[in-house]
Amino acid sequence: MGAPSGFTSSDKSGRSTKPVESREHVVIRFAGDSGDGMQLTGTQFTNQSAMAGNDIVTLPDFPAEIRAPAGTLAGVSGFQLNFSSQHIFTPGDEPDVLVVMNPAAYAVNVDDLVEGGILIADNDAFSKSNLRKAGFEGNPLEAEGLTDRYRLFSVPITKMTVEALKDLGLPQKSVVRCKNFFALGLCSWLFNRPTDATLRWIEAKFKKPELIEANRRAFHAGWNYGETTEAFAATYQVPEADIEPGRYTNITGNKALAWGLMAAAAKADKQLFYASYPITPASDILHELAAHKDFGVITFQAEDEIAAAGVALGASFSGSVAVTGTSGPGVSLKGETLGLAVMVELPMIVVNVQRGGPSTGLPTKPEQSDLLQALYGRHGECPVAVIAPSSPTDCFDAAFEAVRVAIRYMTPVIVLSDGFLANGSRPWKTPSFADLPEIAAKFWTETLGFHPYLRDEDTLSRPWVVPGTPGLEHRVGGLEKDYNSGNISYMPQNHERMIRVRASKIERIADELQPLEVMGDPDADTLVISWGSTYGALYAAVKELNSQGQPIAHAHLRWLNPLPPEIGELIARYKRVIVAELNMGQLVRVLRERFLVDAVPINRMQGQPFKTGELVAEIKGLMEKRA
Amino acid sequence: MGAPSGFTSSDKSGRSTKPVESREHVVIRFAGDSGDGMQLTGTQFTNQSAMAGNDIVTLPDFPAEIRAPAGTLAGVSGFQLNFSSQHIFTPGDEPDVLVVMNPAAYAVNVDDLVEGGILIADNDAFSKSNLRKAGFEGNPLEAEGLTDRYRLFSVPITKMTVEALKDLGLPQKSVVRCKNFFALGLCSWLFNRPTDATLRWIEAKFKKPELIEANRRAFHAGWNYGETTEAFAATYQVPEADIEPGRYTNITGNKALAWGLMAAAAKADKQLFYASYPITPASDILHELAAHKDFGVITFQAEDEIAAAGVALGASFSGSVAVTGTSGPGVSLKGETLGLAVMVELPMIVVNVQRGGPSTGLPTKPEQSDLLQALYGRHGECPVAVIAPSSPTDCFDAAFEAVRVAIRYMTPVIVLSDGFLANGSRPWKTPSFADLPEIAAKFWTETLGFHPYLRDEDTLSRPWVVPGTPGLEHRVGGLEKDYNSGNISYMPQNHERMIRVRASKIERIADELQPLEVMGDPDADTLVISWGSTYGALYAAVKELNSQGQPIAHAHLRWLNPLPPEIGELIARYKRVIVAELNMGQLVRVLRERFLVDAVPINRMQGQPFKTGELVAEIKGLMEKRA
Amino acid sequence: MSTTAVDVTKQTRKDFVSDQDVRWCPGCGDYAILAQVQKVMPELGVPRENVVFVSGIGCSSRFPYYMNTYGFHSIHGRAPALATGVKLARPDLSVWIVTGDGDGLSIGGNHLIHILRRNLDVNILLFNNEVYGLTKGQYSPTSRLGQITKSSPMGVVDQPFDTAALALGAGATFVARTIDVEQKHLQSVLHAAVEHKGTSFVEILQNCPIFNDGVFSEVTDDDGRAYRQLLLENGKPMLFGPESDRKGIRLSREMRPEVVSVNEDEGIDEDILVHDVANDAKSFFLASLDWQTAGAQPPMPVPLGVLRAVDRPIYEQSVHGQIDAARQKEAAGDFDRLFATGDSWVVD
Amino acid sequence: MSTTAVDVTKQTRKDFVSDQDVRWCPGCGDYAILAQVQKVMPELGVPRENVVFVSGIGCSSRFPYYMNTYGFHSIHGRAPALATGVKLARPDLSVWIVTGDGDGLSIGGNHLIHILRRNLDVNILLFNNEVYGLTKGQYSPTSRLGQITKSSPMGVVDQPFDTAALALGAGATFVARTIDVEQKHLQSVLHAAVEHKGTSFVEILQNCPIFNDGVFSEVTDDDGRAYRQLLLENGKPMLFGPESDRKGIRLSREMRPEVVSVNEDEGIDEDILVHDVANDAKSFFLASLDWQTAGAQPPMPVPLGVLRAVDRPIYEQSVHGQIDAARQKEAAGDFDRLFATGDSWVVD
Ligand SMILES: Cc1ncc(C[n+]2csc(CCOP(=O)(O)OP(=O)(O)O)c2C)c(N)n1
Ligand SMILES: Cc1ncc(C[n+]2csc(CCOP(=O)(O)OP(=O)(O)O)c2C)c(N)n1
Ligand code: SF4
Ligand code: SF4
Ligand SMILES: [Mg+2]
Ligand SMILES: [Mg+2]
Repeated sequence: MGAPSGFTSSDKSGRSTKPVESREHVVIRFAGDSGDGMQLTGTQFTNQSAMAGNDIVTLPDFPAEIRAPAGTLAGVSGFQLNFSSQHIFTPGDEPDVLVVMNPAAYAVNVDDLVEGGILIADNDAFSKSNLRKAGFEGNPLEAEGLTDRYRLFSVPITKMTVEALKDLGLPQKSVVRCKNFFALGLCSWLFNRPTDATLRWIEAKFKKPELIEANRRAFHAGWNYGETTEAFAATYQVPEADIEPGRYTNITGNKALAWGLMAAAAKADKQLFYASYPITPASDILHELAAHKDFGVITFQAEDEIAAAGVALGASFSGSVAVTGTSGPGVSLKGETLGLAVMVELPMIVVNVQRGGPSTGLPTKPEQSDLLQALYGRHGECPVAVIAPSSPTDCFDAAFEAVRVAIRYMTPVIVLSDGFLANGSRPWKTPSFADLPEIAAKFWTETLGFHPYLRDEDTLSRPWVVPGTPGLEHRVGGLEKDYNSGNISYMPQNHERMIRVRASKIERIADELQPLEVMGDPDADTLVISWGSTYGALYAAVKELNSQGQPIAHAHLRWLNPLPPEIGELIARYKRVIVAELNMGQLVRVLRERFLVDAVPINRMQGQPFKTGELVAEIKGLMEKRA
Repeated sequence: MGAPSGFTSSDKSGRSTKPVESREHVVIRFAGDSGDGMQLTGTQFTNQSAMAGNDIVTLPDFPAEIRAPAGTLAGVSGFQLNFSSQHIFTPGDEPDVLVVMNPAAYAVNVDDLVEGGILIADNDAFSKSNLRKAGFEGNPLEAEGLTDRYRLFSVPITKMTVEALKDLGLPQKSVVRCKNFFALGLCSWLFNRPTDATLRWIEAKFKKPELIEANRRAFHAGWNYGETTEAFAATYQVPEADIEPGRYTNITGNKALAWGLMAAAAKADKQLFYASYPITPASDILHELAAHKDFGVITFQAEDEIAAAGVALGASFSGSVAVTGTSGPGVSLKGETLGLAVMVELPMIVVNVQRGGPSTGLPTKPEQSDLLQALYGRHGECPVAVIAPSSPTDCFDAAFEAVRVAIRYMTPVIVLSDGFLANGSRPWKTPSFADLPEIAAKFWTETLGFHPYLRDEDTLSRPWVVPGTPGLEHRVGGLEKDYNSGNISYMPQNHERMIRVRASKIERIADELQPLEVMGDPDADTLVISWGSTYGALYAAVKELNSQGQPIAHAHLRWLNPLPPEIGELIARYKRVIVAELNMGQLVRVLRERFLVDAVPINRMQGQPFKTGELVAEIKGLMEKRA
Repeated sequence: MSTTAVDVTKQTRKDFVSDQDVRWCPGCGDYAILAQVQKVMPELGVPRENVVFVSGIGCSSRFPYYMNTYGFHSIHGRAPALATGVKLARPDLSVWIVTGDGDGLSIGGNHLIHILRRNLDVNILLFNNEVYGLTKGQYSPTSRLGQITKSSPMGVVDQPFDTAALALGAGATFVARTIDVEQKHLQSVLHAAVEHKGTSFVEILQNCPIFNDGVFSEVTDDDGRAYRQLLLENGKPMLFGPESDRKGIRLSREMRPEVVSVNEDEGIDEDILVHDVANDAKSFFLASLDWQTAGAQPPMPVPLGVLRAVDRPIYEQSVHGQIDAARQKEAAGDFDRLFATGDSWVVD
Repeated sequence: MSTTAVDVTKQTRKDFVSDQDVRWCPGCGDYAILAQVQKVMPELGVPRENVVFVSGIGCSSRFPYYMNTYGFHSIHGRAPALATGVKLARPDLSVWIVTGDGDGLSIGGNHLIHILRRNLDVNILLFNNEVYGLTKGQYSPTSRLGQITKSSPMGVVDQPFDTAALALGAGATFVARTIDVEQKHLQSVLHAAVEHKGTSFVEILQNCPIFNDGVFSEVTDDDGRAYRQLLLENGKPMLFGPESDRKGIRLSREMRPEVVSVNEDEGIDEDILVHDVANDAKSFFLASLDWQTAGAQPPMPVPLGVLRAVDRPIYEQSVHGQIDAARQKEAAGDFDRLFATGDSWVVD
């Protein structure tokens, strides 16, 4: 008989009665087949942890295939969460706890588990055929030495799930699908997570009552298994972190970016127009915005990336806050249109959620290798502004700022996110809309002395004139324009003048950037520079190094073009400058060229974020080498 | 009655009987309406000069419109030629002789004429309506002071042409069209050019006998006008230059490039496959190659630049020497496909005949602003080899070398030409085909131990295996591949390894580059660096500076990626390094970054090549400033 | 000074003539088209500030500069994309796309077929001169087999597109064809295009005297006008030929076109096809008439006028319709509510 | 060791199965297609080393990895371009393009229509699942109006392409349609495609159980098979429906499709259209049958099989023909003569 749903602990309240050990932080990774629902499990566990008051950082990791054959190494999907009572900045280097739902997940992930870490495995899934698919001869759970290295909990998850659900009359396939909730229940128990939200979520998510009941039962069964059996002697507790009061929501970078665009358009009192062609890992921005038609957002799924850029530019000409989002391959296609946007000087945002390149590369993995393309990837002298968010939540602010700058300077702005930010999540202290700054964005209507390339003295930007404005009919286009009339001009000096004025316009943005913050040891002789998503890992590494007494400071660049004006002087103050990036060294080139500083790179191109430990070691190595 | 054709000089031989003054070199510019045949006139005059034994450099200058309304400034077309008894390297800064066929041509060009220069004008064309179209109130030929500045020859060219042809029964339109041959005849007389070739050319070029006769008569009429009237007191002679013996032909950069590709493919014993989409100023390469089907050349006019690149890459997979040619906007579209070529490691040549950018920019004018795009204009770490020819004739050698390197290293190679090289011409000492080096290009057929990413130890290149080879069936593609098997791989370390190996492959090309030649003063403390088409202007400027006693040396970079290995050391030897480019400073960024040298830029973005005089002045200025 | 609106009813041709010098070659067919468009504009009753001309690159694509309206001379092939953005963001504007056979059918082919299927309410004028003019005479996707051009010295071997068939195949709701030199017809087609709600696709056969002179003379010279123009009228039989030698088109049992002589006084045979702009099969049939193959006997006439006109939902209306519907939702547009969605929690 | 050729006559299905793990979702229609293609391959009599599969990006575009032939998994939408290069450089190869409704009709639409008009002798298999599979479920250019997907939460408003109509409009010489689950039919269509000289365009309706499950069940479930499949055979009347309830298609006076009951024993009415793969008007007519609009009465059947097959010059033959002709010229291929052309002169 299947177990009814409900907790077995004495008070039936979902609180364990077993002894509790306290931990500062825990890194847990759920891994299974793409069909096993690991992303969902991870997300739920994350929400529970956030609500428990921990600081959290997540790192989902998908395969490139939708659903590679079940049980194969290629089909393994993972989700890692770091939850802590301290402020944290990375999803953690290595999991303390690893949950594997099949042998392939074991094979791909086990080497990452810290020695002495907890390994929970669904031993039902370690069947002969699954073992073969994962390339095992025997059952690795039974391998010699395994229990010396890890604290193994070999749990018959499938069997117990089936058992718990057996009288519900569901097809076997649906029953087995619930096993991730068993795992979630077990982990919820193990880490004393609040369970109400999950139970509420199950009710909201599943439409059919029997599925609600099934998942609820599986969840309870997992929880009860921990509480009842003697396999686990104790539970763990990660105390609440000291977090600024406020309302929080756990948000991925893509969602934050979408919301940032929406909020900025609203604050500029303009229509948000998002034109895009689906591509991993940027598509979720399209999905998120498409779901917000109630905010007046127009989303347009174009026939390709070139069209998306063209449609956005047309919408900008018509007065919308126009955005086109994509990933690397799409940016390689948008170059020509971006050049046109530079020439016609219209505001436009290009979001590049970077992934592993070149070419199709590693489509689901993060990388920072599109920076030089953002700066130089078009024919002609073709400068655009470039900003890179530093965390999932900063995606909101960076998007907001990109819109502001694009309008104020009448220029395209590239936002360089990446797959790690896009899918990773952080708790976001939700602002009140009223408190967000206004964005000045008035269309030009003055006919006196008008021409389309009249320039604002401060910003050098030209006026934003939209069709429908009487008396200001004019033509824009990709041919060079006369500085004084906006007509086509092939005159030699005029061309040079226009090239220089377009460049100066971008440089002027620097005047209003937030001052660069220098973190870490104030007496440092070494400066580590990061940009984009590596902020967290670098921050954590420098903190660690400082705590080890290393004299290191840290600066993070959010704007890549223009650079903050003080960066040159700042760099000059240090004996050593290190630039860490997930590429072959791109920002480091820019800094070396601009400031003739012998900055040295730390590079990683493995489709993964930096690990703090690696960074610590590598920075130390450089300090010794260049002492 | 119209004049019969024939020369009026006493010996009827086309040799003048008037006094002859000798000149070291002459810069002449023909300018008129797009419909006036100025390119043809210039080309013929050039050929005459080459055959007269002079060294020559040309600079055609077209409007962007096919044929803007007759008589307007926008419709002016020009052709400048420098012919000399010395070795020359530029088309000359300012014309010594200016021929203008209408007021618009006068307006656009007259300021360039050197003081005291010869100005020949078709005064019949200075009608009221033409003057108005060119923006004149009165007739500038009659303006006060003009004859003080220039030696004006105001000639009724149209009227005399009409007169000479009047009994031929041709329609008025055809008659008037012949006036450029009058001008050519006059100039041929004035500079004692050999006339036979022109007369032969007229016969070959025109099909209808009456047109042959008409142009012949116009030519003679012009010649005779000079000889007979008293307008001209003397003729000029530019003696033969001391030119290496051999057979020469006057060749434009585009033609030389096309021939270089053809010769290279033949030397590699492969089919040349050129896929392109027309674009100024690259289209002539397509036209030239399309005309050589007798060499087995396949040309494919694609539906767009993306298709052209894709077709080329497909042809390369099939074993052709595959080339795709375009200009800036087209390169901005080819980025993604180029990335695929990098990933699949197939040989491919991308020719970029640079023009003024960004966007549509100045489509008929040269610029060097696509260098950084060539280096960095693709997503991901995506290195390709980059070579830039230094003169129209070097286009042959650079194309040849690009093919060799592409095959040897199994890599895309970008050839950066520009509009100046493309249309400009130089005498080319024609090689014997037999003397050109062979290009080793064997397809791989060995099955033992084969996988598609097996690497050659020396070059790191993978094997070129073409379909049809039994036993070597394999798949390539844009996803990251395993170093050891060539299968798709998402493994972290493998990705980094592959990125590094692709980069090393390009770096290895440096091992076999020709040593860098240092020209100019051997004891110099200042080094001027040039690349691409600016070679000639820089060479001439440094020569001039040296002759003025300035301690300056000159190095020219032909390969931009990789850089020649000795460049770093070389640069370190100088107190000052100056990099002159037709852009905002792109190579200078690369050198500053790579070698941390405080190289300073000289930039010009005016849609024109450097002028030697400007360079001399600017370099001197920098020497003083940084003394 | 504030902006001043033009009185729509008083707009004249001149109001649509810009101050830019027209830079086409003498004798170019584009002049005639420009003149007709400028003539038709005031009749639309749209103030010129609400009109936008969007083009790509090519001789034809210079068009916007000469219209005293808003204009965007974009990049090669992308005008339909730009125009989609303009129109979708501002459905109140009258949006016109001007393109060429190279711009619209070669590099821009994809954007063209996609805008046609989406059916935005815009007008597309494709100037078909069967050559690349601006780049000085290479063959285009409409150049005929065997045509000698700079890039096809031994003759074109690429089968040309039939522009109308391509548009119909893409699902265009309005497809028409006219000729630069037929001023009246051109005007009437422009009017029909404007009246159509949805994407109006108009192919204009245009002479390029410099690189493809006389390519349409077979249907525009005196003989051609008389014998080779099939002037389509909705609901009317498909007749052509001079008064003295009228002919009609009928369908054979095998569904092939047949040309037969007709004596209008004696009444028109039932078999003669009656044009129906809303009948897919007829539109496709007309598009498949091969009027270009040299020497076909009897030579087929070129169908001119509206080949197809059907009603279908208009894209921008559907898009804005969904937005309007969504805005009826409770808390629509409330950011504070949005930020609090999902599993939010409070730290105090 | 030198390379070894396979004995063509002895090739079996297995020779075409590569060593790569097939990575589609369980139940994906792509498996069935792969199996049929691998089955048909040995029957072509082409040694597998002379076969090249070229694809773009998408689930469907993974296809080449699973074929033990040469293969190129290129970039999104560009397979027709790559394949054109492969085939034009080496006309002796058997070249196959595998693409999806997104890859082939969205980003790759332009290359597709251009390869179709050029008519290279290659085979195109377009797997139409009416959705973007690989990117996890956005709508595609063939998704139906109203379809709810991740990017169309309130329903698709973009009119879908009719794939066959688009191909016909582009001038395709061979257009066919089949279904993943109809193994025999799929095989026969593959055979017909191979036999056709010129570009063969085959649309394969394919189920994506993950993101668009059952989209074709209306024509593949038991009822659908019986009532909704119009199996085309050249020279045969257009009939469908179960034995007990046969129907035929005829053209009304207004040239509109009509479905009528047929009793085959009593002889088939003259009016019933007879399929003719070489008749443009009929092919277009078939392509314009609207079988997808839900709830049409009577529902139209889906035309399956070869809609069009006509002969036209083959692109690569024309290209190489010109080259061969040029090579007959005196001094063809003589570089020294080439270098001396134009106005060359000798300095001595
Ligand atoms: C990306 C890009 N590729 C190529 C070109 C060169 N180009 C400009 S116009 C044109 C063809 C124009 O042909 P068409 O559209 O028929 O216009 P026409 O000049 O005949 O009116 C080409 C190939 C360009 N400007 N941009
Ligand atoms: C340039 C570029 N843009 C976008 C993508 C993302 N992408 C990959 S496949 C695909 C759509 C595939 O749809 P379809 O061709 O129908 O194939 P299916 O997966 O349905 O078989 C998209 C949008 C990409 N890889 N490259
Ligand atoms: S080249 Fe042809 S199409 Fe272009 S402007 Fe001249 S005549 Fe007109
Ligand atoms: S997502 Fe759909 S099309 Fe792609 S492999 Fe899975 S089932 Fe097949
Ligand atoms: Mg054209
Ligand atoms: Mg699909």
